[in-house]
Amino acid sequence: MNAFVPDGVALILAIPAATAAILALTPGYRLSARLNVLSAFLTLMAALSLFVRKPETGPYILVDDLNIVFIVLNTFVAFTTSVFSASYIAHELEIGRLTPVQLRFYHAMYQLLLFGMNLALVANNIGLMWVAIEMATLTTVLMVGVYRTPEAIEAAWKYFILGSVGIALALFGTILVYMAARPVVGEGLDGMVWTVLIAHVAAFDPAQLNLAFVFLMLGYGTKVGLAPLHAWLPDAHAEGPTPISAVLSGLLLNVALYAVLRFKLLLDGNSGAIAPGPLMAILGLVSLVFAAFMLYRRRDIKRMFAYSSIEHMGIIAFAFGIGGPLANFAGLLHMIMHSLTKSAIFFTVGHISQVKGTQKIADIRGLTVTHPMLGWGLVIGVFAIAGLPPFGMFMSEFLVVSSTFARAPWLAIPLVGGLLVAFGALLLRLHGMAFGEPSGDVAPVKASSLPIAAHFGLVLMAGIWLPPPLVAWFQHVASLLR
Amino acid sequence: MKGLSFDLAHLLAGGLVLVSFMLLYQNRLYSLLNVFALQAVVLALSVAWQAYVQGAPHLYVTAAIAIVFKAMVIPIALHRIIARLGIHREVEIVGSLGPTMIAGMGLVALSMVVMLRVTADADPLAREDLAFALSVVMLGLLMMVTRRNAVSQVVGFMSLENGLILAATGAKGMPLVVEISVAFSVLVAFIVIGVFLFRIRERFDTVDVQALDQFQGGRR
Amino acid sequence: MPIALFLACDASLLVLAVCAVVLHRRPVATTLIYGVALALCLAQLAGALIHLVADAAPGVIVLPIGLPWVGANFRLDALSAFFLGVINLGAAAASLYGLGAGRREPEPQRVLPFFPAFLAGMNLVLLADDAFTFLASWEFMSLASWALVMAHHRERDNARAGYVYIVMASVGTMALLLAFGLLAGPAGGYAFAAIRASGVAPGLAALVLGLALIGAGSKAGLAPLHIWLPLAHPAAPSHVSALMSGVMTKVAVYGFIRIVFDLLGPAAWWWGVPVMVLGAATAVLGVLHALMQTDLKRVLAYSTIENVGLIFAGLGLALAFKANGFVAAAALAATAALFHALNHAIFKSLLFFGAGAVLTSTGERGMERLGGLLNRMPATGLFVLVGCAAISALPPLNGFASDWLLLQSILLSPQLPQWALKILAPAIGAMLALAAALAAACFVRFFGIAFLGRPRSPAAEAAREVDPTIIAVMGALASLCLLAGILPAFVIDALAPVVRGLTGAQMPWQGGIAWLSIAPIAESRSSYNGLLVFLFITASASLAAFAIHRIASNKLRRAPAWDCGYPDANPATQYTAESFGQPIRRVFGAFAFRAHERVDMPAPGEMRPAHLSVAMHDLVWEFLYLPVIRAVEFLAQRLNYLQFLTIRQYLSVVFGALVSLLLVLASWP
Amino acid sequence: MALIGALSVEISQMLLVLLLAPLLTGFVRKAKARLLRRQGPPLLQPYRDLIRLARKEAVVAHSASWLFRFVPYLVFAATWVAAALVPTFATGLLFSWSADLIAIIALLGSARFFLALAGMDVGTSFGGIGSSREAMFATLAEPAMIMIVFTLALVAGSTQLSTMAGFMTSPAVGLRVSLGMALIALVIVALAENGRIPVDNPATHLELTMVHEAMVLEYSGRHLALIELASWLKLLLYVSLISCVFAPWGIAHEGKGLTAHAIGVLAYFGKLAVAGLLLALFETTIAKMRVFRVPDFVGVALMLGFLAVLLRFVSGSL
Repeated sequence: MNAFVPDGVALILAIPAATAAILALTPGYRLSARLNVLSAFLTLMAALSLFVRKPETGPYILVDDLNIVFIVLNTFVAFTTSVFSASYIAHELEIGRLTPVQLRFYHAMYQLLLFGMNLALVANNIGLMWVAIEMATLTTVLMVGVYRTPEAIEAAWKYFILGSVGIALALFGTILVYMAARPVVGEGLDGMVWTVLIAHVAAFDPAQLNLAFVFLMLGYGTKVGLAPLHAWLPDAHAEGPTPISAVLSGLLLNVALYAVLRFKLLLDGNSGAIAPGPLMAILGLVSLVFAAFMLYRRRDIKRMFAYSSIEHMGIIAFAFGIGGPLANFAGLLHMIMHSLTKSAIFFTVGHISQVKGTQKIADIRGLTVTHPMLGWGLVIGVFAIAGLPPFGMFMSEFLVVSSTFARAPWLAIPLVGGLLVAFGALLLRLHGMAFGEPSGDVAPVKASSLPIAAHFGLVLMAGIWLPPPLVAWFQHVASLLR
Repeated sequence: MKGLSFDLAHLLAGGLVLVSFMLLYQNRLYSLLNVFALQAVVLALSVAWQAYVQGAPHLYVTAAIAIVFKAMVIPIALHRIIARLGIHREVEIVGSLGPTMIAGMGLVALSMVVMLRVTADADPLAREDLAFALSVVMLGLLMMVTRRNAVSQVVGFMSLENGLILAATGAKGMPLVVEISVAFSVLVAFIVIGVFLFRIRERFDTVDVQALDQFQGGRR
Repeated sequence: MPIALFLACDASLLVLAVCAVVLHRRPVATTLIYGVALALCLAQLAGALIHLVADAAPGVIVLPIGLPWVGANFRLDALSAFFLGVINLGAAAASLYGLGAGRREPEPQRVLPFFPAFLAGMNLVLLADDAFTFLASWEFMSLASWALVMAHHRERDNARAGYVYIVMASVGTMALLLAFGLLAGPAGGYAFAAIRASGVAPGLAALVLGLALIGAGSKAGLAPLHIWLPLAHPAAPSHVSALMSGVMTKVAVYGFIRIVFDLLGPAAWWWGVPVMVLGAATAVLGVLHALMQTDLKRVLAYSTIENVGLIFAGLGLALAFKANGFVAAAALAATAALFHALNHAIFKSLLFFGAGAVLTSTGERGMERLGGLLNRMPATGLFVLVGCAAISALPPLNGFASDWLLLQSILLSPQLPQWALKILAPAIGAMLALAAALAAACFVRFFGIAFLGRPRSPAAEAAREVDPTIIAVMGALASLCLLAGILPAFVIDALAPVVRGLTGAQMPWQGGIAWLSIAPIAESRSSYNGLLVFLFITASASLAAFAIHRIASNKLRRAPAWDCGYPDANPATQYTAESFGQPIRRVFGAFAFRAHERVDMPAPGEMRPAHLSVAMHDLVWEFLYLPVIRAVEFLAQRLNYLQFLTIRQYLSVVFGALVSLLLVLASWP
Repeated sequence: MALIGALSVEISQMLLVLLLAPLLTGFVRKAKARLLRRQGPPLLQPYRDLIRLARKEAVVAHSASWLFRFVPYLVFAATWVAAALVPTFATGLLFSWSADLIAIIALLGSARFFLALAGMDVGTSFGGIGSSREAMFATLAEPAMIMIVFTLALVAGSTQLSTMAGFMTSPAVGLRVSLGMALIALVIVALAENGRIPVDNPATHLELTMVHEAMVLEYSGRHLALIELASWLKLLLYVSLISCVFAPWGIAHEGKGLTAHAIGVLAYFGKLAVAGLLLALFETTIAKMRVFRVPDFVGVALMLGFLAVLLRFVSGSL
């Protein structure tokens, strides 16, 4: 119809792709950083435009109530992260950890990553979704290794090997889904279009679907970072540039989780297939408890928060796994809150490690004395991530724990235990870092605390007041997820 | 005709599994690469046959990719790397061969059982193919797990991809998207691996993954 | 006063906290913050009293915040009104103290923002009428108080105290969360109204009771969940210690009452048993610990544990009576418990203010370095003395009134049908009496060592009276102790609506009895008149003084102490806090702390000094908490190896996961 | 009219206890002396002591605070009020309802509280010894006393002394194990509270064995007089408590005529004499304990009291 206004989906895909190409050719990091921010902002705008005008569903593109939440969240965090990255990268260049060439590479890759993630989110074709996630993974692999220190390369290598095995498994699962669909929907493109699949899934062969889900769960679960498939995650977070850690925790894990959810819906639709819920719930609990104990022995601040990401992915997977309107609502809310909070924490941690010149927890003390902004920011972040009021995660954890205990008390015991153990670990480290006699450099930090403030502001607001339309939205999606 | 096509497809797929076992059996890098090339050839044959049977011309592309890249380019390149790194004499199997082979058998059996639970009305060719493909994938994984150094892990990974391609081609009428993505992924994978080997080369004198693992980022 | 005004007050408290963040550097900030807080607390206090005395109908309000589709429900009934009164009384006193002492705070920016937030949190807990709002405010209260505990974070002990505190707090919150999960059911009816409407299955109800005991008990300091309390309460600035000890524990008591008496529905006969036993045990354990401490504020913190124990014992008794349908007796026990809650809020705040005054004027918290303060800080000394007498349950002060009611309610327990309760009640009575006697000893020690005798350190020698605001606060609280002691009838009658709400009955109307004396059941059975006792004592004392001074001599001569003829001994020869506690340690310590003394006495003629060493153990910590901590550390250590596997091993983990899942699938029916 | 009667009874009792307290002590001393074949001080010696002490100037240590001079009056007043509330020769005292037995115990407790504080006020080592030991005894004696009160209250259905005495004279009492235990416990507590042998020796001034005497070591003049009088009052109080609960014979009930009251007074004198003799006999035949044996001794009282209450709870008839 109105061909003048370009389609929002086209924009959120085209802008990052184009910018990536441009950035690859732009020398001078100031300009490229600005371009980065600008394009991220434009993408965000385009994503918001999806609210007003949804594109009609095609064989490749789908924008429905489920993924629009992910898209907007994705573009928003990508934008704030690009703002943070601008100030972060400048400092890295000063101290010479990165060369201009690497920076050019870095910025191009950043946009490519956004492109990949957006593509994965809007894809209506499970094959396309697989390709996109694949691409996103490869770009992050390259960015994790960008410092080229032995640790960084090891982390990237580990990430790459485990990631590509996961990818292979996911592909096999995708093929199996197609095989299951073929007898029903016939050969050709339709066999991979999600909307078609979900329409006919009831008639699929359950055994094949089960097999497919096992591979998909393991394949995409590796990306989600669920234990025991998590091994790449802590090192990739710890050794890469902090903006990438923020994007990994805040976005990529969500995208992978989104893929898992799509296929969970598929299996839920088939009465003969095994229920995917228990598998997700069990993997989630395992990740939660495991990560909670792993938190205690961490020496590196970024690695610690990476483990906390595993923990929270476990909680989210658990929530979606047990299902039901309350738990699904909580899962969605928790996912969004975790993205915002965790990325904000990584912003803070990035500044902290820059002013203190170290990532070792033991060398960071008395932050609230020397850098009140960063110190209290860290305190707020840890409280928000630990699910304390008045922050949004309190609401989601409240719903998850209470509804679980009312429905399946024996599941609530490990859940609560894991939450408490993790809480103890985080607070133990927080006391050491934020309070006590200060240590290390007391030079004032020169960085914009705007992204941090924005994220925490949103998280705080969500904890106190959720806008009714948003709530209605969530409840609708929760009912979709069953 | 139907019977013949079925038997041949069956034969080739089975041959692929057999070659995977041969891969598993090798303990010299050079011979490993040769066997891998052989596997690529077998794969190409089976893909071509599928193309013929299904009357799907685009599958010939896949076959060509298999022949060119997997059977020639990659083995040669890896030859170079091995030669330059001078690790061709390495015996690098974890544990001894016997248990590995037995485990391989078990895996094949497992994948058969799992696939044969699929209702029989899905056409038998696809079922058998998938069963073999699954076995190849599992064997490839087993190889990655039981090999110590990077090159052989890469080989294991690629034999795993072969299994995927077998499955994809066996899936009748699967859109082109998938083949492209597979080829693309293999390509990218290879490039990235190459990049990493060189980077690693800058830092260490060996691509033994254990040398990497020795870091483990200190006590973190 | 309608509930909306309460909410307005609390909202403005929160705003005040934000203002404090903004302008904490200005010198005016302290005065401003504490002044406004004082005004708001007084307003709420007045409102609560009006609501209580007028026996008004509950007010309900629902705000469109918090948990969507439930909203933030707030409700003001008699129970909340009473506790609002208690809380805001203590809070107003604390704010006034802050006005006096706040200026000396080294880092005001670490206190000012959190003080109003803390007050708001406590008030909101009392007003909340749905599970989410309740827990959110509850945890917010914990956080604010944690921040205040960490105000002086540079001392290592305070950091540890803060850590233990917040971990224990979140344990308690989790327990409450689970309890509410059970109460709300799978459908998620989190509003208290919905919970009241939908009953709970008996088995689950017992579980809820246990969880409520853990959740509220951990905040109130019920043994064995009390360990955080003596660490955290002393660490905070004195007026905050007063708030935490005197007031926050009452919020916990409120939470317990709200869940068990209101939401949980009809009680089973045995519910009272665990509550009573825990309460009595807590009382004795707490006061025994208090007798062993030498830090002023720590003594007070442990004595808080004791009083919480008393309150819970009373509540347990009320529960047992209520379950058996003896509503009158239940009303008596509940009245005693609530009355004691009020009293404890008053005199514990008073005593903490006293300790704070000593701290400000001497900089010392250790009793062993104090002494002789009564001559140097006469006003503070007098008021603290009143507080000590009140907390030791001496007539005619308020502590005795509530204690007396509690004993009277125990005397009613023979009518209980169940044997377990028959046997238990007298044991509880004996333990309560023991606790009261020990408390008296504890506060003789407290006052005698700190305020009497001769100064044990230059700091104590140089002590001066603190500024008038603080003295005014203490004076006001001390007079409240006296008033509530000599006119208990009014308090009991004011409590009537609350108790009616809890037990379905209330004590007979006390206002009508001649001479304002109180008679729980009948005057012929038992009655007490604090006013007359007070008058008699003052009259006969002044009569004696008058007679002797008029008839016999009134000459007075100052001279050196006689001390059996030993010439002016060194102040170090005085009895110390340790030595004062020694006889009691000898009697009770053996089983309470596994304490044993080792005396190393040199043989005659040997020149080396003698040594006396005492080893004491905190059994709760050693047998309950250390094992848990060790288990967590052990697991963390074991699992930590998984961080350092080789890539191949990680791959095999993934591989294993895949194979096992396929096996499951292959064997799936 | 009845009010005036009750009032007169009340006032006469207050004066009576005040007058009789020194006499009882004097009588006990005399009796002990005679039992030891000593002449002993004259019966009225305590009165003379009081007067002499009151006439002397009071010597107060430099380090003493105002509390030191305030305590004697308070202790005296509290003890006197308590003593005035225990029926001696007649029940139905005008103000008996203003404090029941628990409150009377608590009054004595507050007297002890302040005395212990006074002992620590001057800041000498002996004062500390006295106070800490007194506190230690009290922590056991008070619960025991509460247990005894429970027993009596459960038997008589009231904590009101007048009602108790009335019930005890009624035939409904009968012979009860619990009452026997309570009596023994009460006697033990009374010995401990009054600092008699074997718990403490009122006559000694050997420093390390003192408890009560160590607390009041620094007192002199009128202050000492008041404290002595208070302790004598306390002894009288306990004797009349025991007698009015366990031997309420001849006690005059309210509303009775003058003759009944006269009989009551005579009976009361008789009880005092018997009690004094028994006490003297007991003290002369037994030796003082080591301080750390005392807890066991008082603990017996606590145990007995608890057993008595338990019996009452378990069966109404015991």
